[in-house]
Amino acid sequence: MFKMTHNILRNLVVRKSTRRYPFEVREAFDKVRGELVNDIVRCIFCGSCEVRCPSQCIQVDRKAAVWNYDPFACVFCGVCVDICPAKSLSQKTQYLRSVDKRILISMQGELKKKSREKDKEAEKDKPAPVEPEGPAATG
Amino acid sequence: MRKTVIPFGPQHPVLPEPIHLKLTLVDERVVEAIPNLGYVHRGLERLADVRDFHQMIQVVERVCGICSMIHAHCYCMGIEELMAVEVPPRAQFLRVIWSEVHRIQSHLLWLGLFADSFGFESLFMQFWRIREKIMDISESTTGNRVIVSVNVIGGVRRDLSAEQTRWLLTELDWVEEQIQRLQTTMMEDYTVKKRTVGKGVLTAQQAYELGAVGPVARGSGLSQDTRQTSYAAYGELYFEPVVETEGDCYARSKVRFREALASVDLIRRALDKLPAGEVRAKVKSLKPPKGETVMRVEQPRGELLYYFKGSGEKNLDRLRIRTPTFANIPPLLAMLPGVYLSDVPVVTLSIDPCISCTER
Amino acid sequence: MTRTAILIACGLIAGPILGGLVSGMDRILTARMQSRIGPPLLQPFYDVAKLLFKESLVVNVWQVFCAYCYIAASSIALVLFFLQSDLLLILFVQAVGAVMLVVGALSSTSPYSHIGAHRELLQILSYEPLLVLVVVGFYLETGSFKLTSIYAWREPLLLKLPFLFIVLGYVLTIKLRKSPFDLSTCHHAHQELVKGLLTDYSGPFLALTEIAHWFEVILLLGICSLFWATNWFGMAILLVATYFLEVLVDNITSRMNWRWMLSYVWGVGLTLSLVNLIWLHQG
Amino acid sequence: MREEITPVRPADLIGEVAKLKIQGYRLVTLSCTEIDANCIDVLYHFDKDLGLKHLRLTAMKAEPVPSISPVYFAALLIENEIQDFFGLKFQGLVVDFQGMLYLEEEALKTPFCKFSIQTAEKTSAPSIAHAEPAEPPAAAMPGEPAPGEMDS
Repeated sequence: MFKMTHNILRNLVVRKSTRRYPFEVREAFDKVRGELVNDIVRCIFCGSCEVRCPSQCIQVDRKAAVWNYDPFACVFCGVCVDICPAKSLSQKTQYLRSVDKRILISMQGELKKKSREKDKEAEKDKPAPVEPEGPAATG
Repeated sequence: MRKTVIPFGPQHPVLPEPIHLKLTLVDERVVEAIPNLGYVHRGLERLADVRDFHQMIQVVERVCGICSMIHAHCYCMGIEELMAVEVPPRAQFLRVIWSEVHRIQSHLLWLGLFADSFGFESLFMQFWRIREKIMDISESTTGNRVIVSVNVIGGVRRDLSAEQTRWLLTELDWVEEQIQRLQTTMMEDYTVKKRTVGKGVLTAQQAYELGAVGPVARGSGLSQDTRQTSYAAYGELYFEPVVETEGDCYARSKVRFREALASVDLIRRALDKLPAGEVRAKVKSLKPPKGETVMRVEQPRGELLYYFKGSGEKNLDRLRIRTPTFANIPPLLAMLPGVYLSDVPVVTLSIDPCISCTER
Repeated sequence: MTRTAILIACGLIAGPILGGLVSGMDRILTARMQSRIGPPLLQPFYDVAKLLFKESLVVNVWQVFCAYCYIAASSIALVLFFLQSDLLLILFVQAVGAVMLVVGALSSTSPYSHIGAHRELLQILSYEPLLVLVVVGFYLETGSFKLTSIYAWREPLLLKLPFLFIVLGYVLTIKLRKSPFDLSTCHHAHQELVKGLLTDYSGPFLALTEIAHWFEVILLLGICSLFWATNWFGMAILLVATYFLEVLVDNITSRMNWRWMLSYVWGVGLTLSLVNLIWLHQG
Repeated sequence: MREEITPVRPADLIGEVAKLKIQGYRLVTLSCTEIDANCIDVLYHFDKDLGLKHLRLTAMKAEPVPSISPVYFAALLIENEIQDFFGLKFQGLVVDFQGMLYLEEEALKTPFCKFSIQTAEKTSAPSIAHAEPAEPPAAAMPGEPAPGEMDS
């Protein structure tokens, strides 16, 4: 009881452990698995991420070159980032902010040739990507 | 004599998880307790039919968030045995380090909830404050706070840099000092002793017969810890189970305190001995697992058992998960009759019930 | 006549406002002691406002009646205090409110509510005798039950009744529903009985019981203030120190059971009061 | 499996288990696997001084299996669970939840059987909710279970 009193009274003077969250955000660690982003210019639409994703939140349309992603079904395990052969997927260090509407991300890219060398050459020629991010909100 | 039937749970503020107990009381004293499961049953074992054996790692992590690392560890060990994959020693050590990090955070979480179960709110906040530091360790080294997702068949996905190791060691010193301080605060407190000593006594004989595992068994004097089987790197780290003999709620919380401190030591020794090299073995044969095996590891709550049966296809034939809480419910049923209603939360929490684990 | 009206209005307004502020301060102080930032000062008012605008779900008409009786009794007790009435009368009006709350809880069918009600009765049983003894102490010292004469007493009563002040501290801990005596119900509802006594009160009626609780808190702090009635400064210091100690005790103890409460509060409380009363009689 | 597995017949089961109990073994758990439309494989895992021992019982779906819960009380929940998930009936359970430990009364399928057992009794009289193994119909794949949500 007396030890606890000591503890409690010390807490009155030392710095608080909590923070006013939305206004005061802690600096993220460098290797945190946060929001998933796809650099659609580099994406080769191979579909590996779709196959390996444990929560099946990614759908890749190889013919139309569309990459669909449901961030609310995603579990942020980073498996897709690890296996992405084109290294187009990456994760930010910040978590997804809470929102009140469901978001579905659908990205339109361009099909590339199979060979990666040619792919890189083609990339240099190409100008800006077609619609880099198009979050479409649905109910 | 007035008989009252109290539906204790599944939605009850004192319970961290939805266990349902039907308590029959005679004048505030429990005479019978009947459990009912299924409230949070999610059918995760059955998911093995639709998720391949790689994807199942992420699924088994979600059996229990608090010990996700250890579930994935056990699962990977089983699959590695079936596929005959040799895990590099560095990965073995890293798995031990993260498992112990998880053990500390789970015990701190439990100690907080336990304090809350006898109405000691301020102590609860103190435990969770320390736990936050462990969550930081987890977040910075693995990438996630709770569901760490570092295991992969054949090793781990993250490595520890020298800088991270140094930082981890200083953080651990702080954690150890704080746990020690709170240990004396809690274990010597008059009101805490009044609420926990002699409550929910389980004798060693009962514990053994009813199949108690983990801190419940060790609090009753059984020296039984699956880490003694020297899986992963435990064989190379000097390890001894923590045992208390009283068998009451007080003894069980003492076991958890001492285990948390022992885990800090284990992490230090593992970091000290951490061998250099690869962290992820190249899985040579892409042939999916075939055959059957049983794998056991020690979770913070006790012994965890996985049974695997594969027929050489992408999906496992059968994956059975026996979580420690499932084994600890029969001892709980033996502890409850005779206690007062005011002690029911204390006794129930003393087995560290993880119901979403239990029901999978 | 106007003076009476003003005093009644004061009592009715001061009760909820001061009570809510004290409750807000309590929550901030508790949070700081637990190393948290805590809610804003006006949080209790937000809570009650939210409850008041909720849909009213009535389990039992009796319960509604009891909630109104409870708030009526506790507000009348505080108004009587402001009118400087008879202390014994105030105590009994307050006790009627407390009993009505129990009757309301018993009128529902929930086992949590019932067990909470039984525990609340045991709590009333343990603190009421002590409260009466404190009042008897005032009477022995000042020769009157009237608040006017107690407030007019020439020296601080604390010097003559130190043990009775400690006894009043026990009563305050029970009444404020603080650990180790938060048996029948407690603020954060983190106990085996969910919210115990108040389990079946909901929406606007729960808000009524909360406001009534604020009236009671102010009344008890008023009784505490009698111990240092000679100047405002001493009174303020005494009240702040008392409340700080209450919050401190809340944070350094766990919840006990009613058996311990009865034996401890009666054992220590009655002994302390008797010692003080005998000492007064001798002196 | 690394450890030896002793096959047992339903008639010898209780005797074998009782022998293990006398030797001081602790019941770890039971694992159940469906083999085909008629058979279910039940593994009994025991532990003594960190060594495992397994008993394998190959049970017919239609025939009840003797319950070991009178010997090991700890088997109570496990056997009830198997009764829910596989529809295998246990005889002599200490507390029989009648197939309602996990499942609700209206559940007609035993979720872990690929060769699903239709329960005629359950449909006609939902109060007797036990999944009595009737003759196995053609292989009926039950629907995909709900994806695992994150939970602690």
